[in-house]
Amino acid sequence: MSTRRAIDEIVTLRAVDGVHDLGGMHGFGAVPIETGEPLFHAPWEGRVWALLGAVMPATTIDRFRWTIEQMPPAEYLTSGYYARWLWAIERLANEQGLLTGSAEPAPIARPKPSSRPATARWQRGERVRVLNRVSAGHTRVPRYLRRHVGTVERAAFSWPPPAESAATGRYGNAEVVYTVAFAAADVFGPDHDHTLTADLGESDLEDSVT
Amino acid sequence: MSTRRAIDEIVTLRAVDGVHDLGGMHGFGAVPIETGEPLFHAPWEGRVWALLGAVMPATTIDRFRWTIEQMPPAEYLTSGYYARWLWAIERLANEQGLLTGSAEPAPIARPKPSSRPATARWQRGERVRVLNRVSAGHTRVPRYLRRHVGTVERAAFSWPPPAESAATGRYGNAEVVYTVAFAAADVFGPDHDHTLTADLGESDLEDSVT
Amino acid sequence: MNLTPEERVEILERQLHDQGHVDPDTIDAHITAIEEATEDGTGPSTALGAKVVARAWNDPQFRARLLDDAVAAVAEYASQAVPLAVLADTEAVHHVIVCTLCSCYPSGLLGNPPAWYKSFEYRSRVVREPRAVLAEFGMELPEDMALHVHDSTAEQRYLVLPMRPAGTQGWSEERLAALVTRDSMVGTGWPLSH
Amino acid sequence: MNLTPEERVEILERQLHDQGHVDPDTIDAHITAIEEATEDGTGPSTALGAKVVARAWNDPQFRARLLDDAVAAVAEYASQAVPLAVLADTEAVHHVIVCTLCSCYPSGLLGNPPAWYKSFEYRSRVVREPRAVLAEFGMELPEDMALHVHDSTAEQRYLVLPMRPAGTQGWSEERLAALVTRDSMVGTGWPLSH
Repeated sequence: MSTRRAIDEIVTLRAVDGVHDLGGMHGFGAVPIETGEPLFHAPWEGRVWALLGAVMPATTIDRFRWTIEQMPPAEYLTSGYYARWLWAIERLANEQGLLTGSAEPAPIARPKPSSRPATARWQRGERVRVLNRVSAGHTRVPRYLRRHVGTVERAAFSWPPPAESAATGRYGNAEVVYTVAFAAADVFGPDHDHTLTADLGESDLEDSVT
Repeated sequence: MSTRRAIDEIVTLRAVDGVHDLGGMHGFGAVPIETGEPLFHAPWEGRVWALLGAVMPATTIDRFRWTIEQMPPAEYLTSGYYARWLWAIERLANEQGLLTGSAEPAPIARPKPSSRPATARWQRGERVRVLNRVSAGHTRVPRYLRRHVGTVERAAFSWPPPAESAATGRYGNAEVVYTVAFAAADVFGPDHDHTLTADLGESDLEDSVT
Repeated sequence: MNLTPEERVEILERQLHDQGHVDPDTIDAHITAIEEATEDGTGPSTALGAKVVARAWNDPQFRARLLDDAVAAVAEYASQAVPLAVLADTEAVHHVIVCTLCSCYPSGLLGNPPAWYKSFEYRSRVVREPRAVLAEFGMELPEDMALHVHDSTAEQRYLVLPMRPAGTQGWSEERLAALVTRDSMVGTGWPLSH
Repeated sequence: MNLTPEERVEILERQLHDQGHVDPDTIDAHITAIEEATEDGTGPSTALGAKVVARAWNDPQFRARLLDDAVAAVAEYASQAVPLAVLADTEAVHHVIVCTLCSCYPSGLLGNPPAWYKSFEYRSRVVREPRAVLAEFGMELPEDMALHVHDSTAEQRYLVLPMRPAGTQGWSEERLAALVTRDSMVGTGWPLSH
């Protein structure tokens, strides 16, 4: 199956507006701040954490995230962090054939964190608009920033686009990722005075004409 | 307490981006189509339905909806329709003093469905943009249409704005409500060919300059 | 401490009764009344909606009034508490209704909505992938038929006026009404063919 | 049929073990190793992050390298699998980090994130009402201090470099490191005052 075909199939299955996209959502209460917090709250959490190592060699972190995002919304909101990991590890182990076969899938090649990109389409201070990429299958553009205009802070690094690596479980060609600043007043209304930044891939942005 | 003050307090409590705003959200499965469906699935559902009559005389439908929207997100997504009604009726009965006092709160005045508005700011065919009214306390602008440009189909009717009546439990002055059509391709991506319409108040719209 | 909804309704009803705000017999009577009205079409119900649709099929002047000012046109059948708009299907356009934010439904004409209409599944999906949702209802739209999805975001309710089935010339309103299903007035089904 | 997560992990681990993909002893060893590293700072942990911050407070050249290319600057402490950016607080700007879409955290430097960082409450609210959230952590920002909230939406992780507490001139890195709290490197707390 071609990469494009794989992405198309996943887009059909499920796209981007999931309940996991929590930024700016109302209805959640006080932050549960725990003092003297243990590393794991129960022994099984530690085992889930360790079992991630069984499925990660043959897939991407984006596919892991995307798999968690397939949880039914009510289940997502009623499951803890490691329960959500467990849900994804079960599915990744199954799709890699680990539950029924002893052959180890081949580890995939991974990108390395690089220095600043040598060339970039936008420079510091330029205005960019976030595209309405609503059919991306998996996206790292949070919904609260979609279609908003921000200012490039820097061309920060290069990395393979998450939509492709979520769809295929392999990393594709890197693109430039920009740190873009937004006025919270634009996004959440005039009574907000903070600045928001997000790291957004070149393919998620366009020139702003305003 | 002045109306403005009441709205401000509610805005502080909770605004508009709730999990109830489901349009376009992914992750929900096949529509549960039931044949030979009873009017109520359990006797208690019928009693909830009937008990709504105890709280509605002294409040607005918008405040009822807004109260349901205060449910914690996980509870909302794990509760059925009449369980969500029950949650709101309990709270409205309490705020109206019905649980601890025998005095009946005075019934409020209600708008009547009218004919087409005589005057309207926009006419059929004009392009309007949906405002990013993210601090409205309660809104009937679905999130998936926010900031999109649509075409006025008609100035449909006049009705008091829901933000105010949700905040105060009383109906304010009516405004013109427009039926606006949007291309699903704009909203949900180029592989969508249907048209979406929504009924949006004049205060939720602005001229589109595109 | 985690009470079931059933237990909570009991407590709520008892508290409201203790303060003199509700009378259990009146509650019972209300429930019985809506159950009967739903059954026999004496109140807002699918049968009432079907009567209005059948009349519009047979009576061009009523149809014109219904499309122009539905609240006034249906007043002789049931008075409406909120605005109402009737959407006429044609060979070129099919209409579907939804309420993504809660579950607004033309209950002033059709009675209480079915559970699927109030479901998270219908509310979330029909604005985004209406053809997939309609397929689940067994509907396949002709390729060249435009699809309009109406989100009931304000107080106006919508009723779909489906196309009159072929081969029903000369039929009485009563006979026609038997072809009008609830789903055909919401847009998730066609009328029965004769 | 509704298994607990605990039961499901057991089943999963048994299946993976049956096919030769995991060894329970290795799993045990991994868990013990991360617990020890967290405890004594031999691996990515709050202690390691504090060491980096303290060095930046005392060593202007290291600070400059850290802000310019954090991955290279911290390589002598821990090699990073993903990009890293360090955000320097000043009198004029305070930085806070979050990951609204999942729970990305500078774990290559700080170890596993605390539960609150992964909570729906923190993820949903801190981008919208950061001052209210910081108040829950006991932080009140000066009126004229700008607030920058960084959503870790891509693979780059963020670490906040807090301002050096007043009155710590001449302190050793070790002594300074004891003032650096986990929360001060995430932006939800200040360093301890001496």
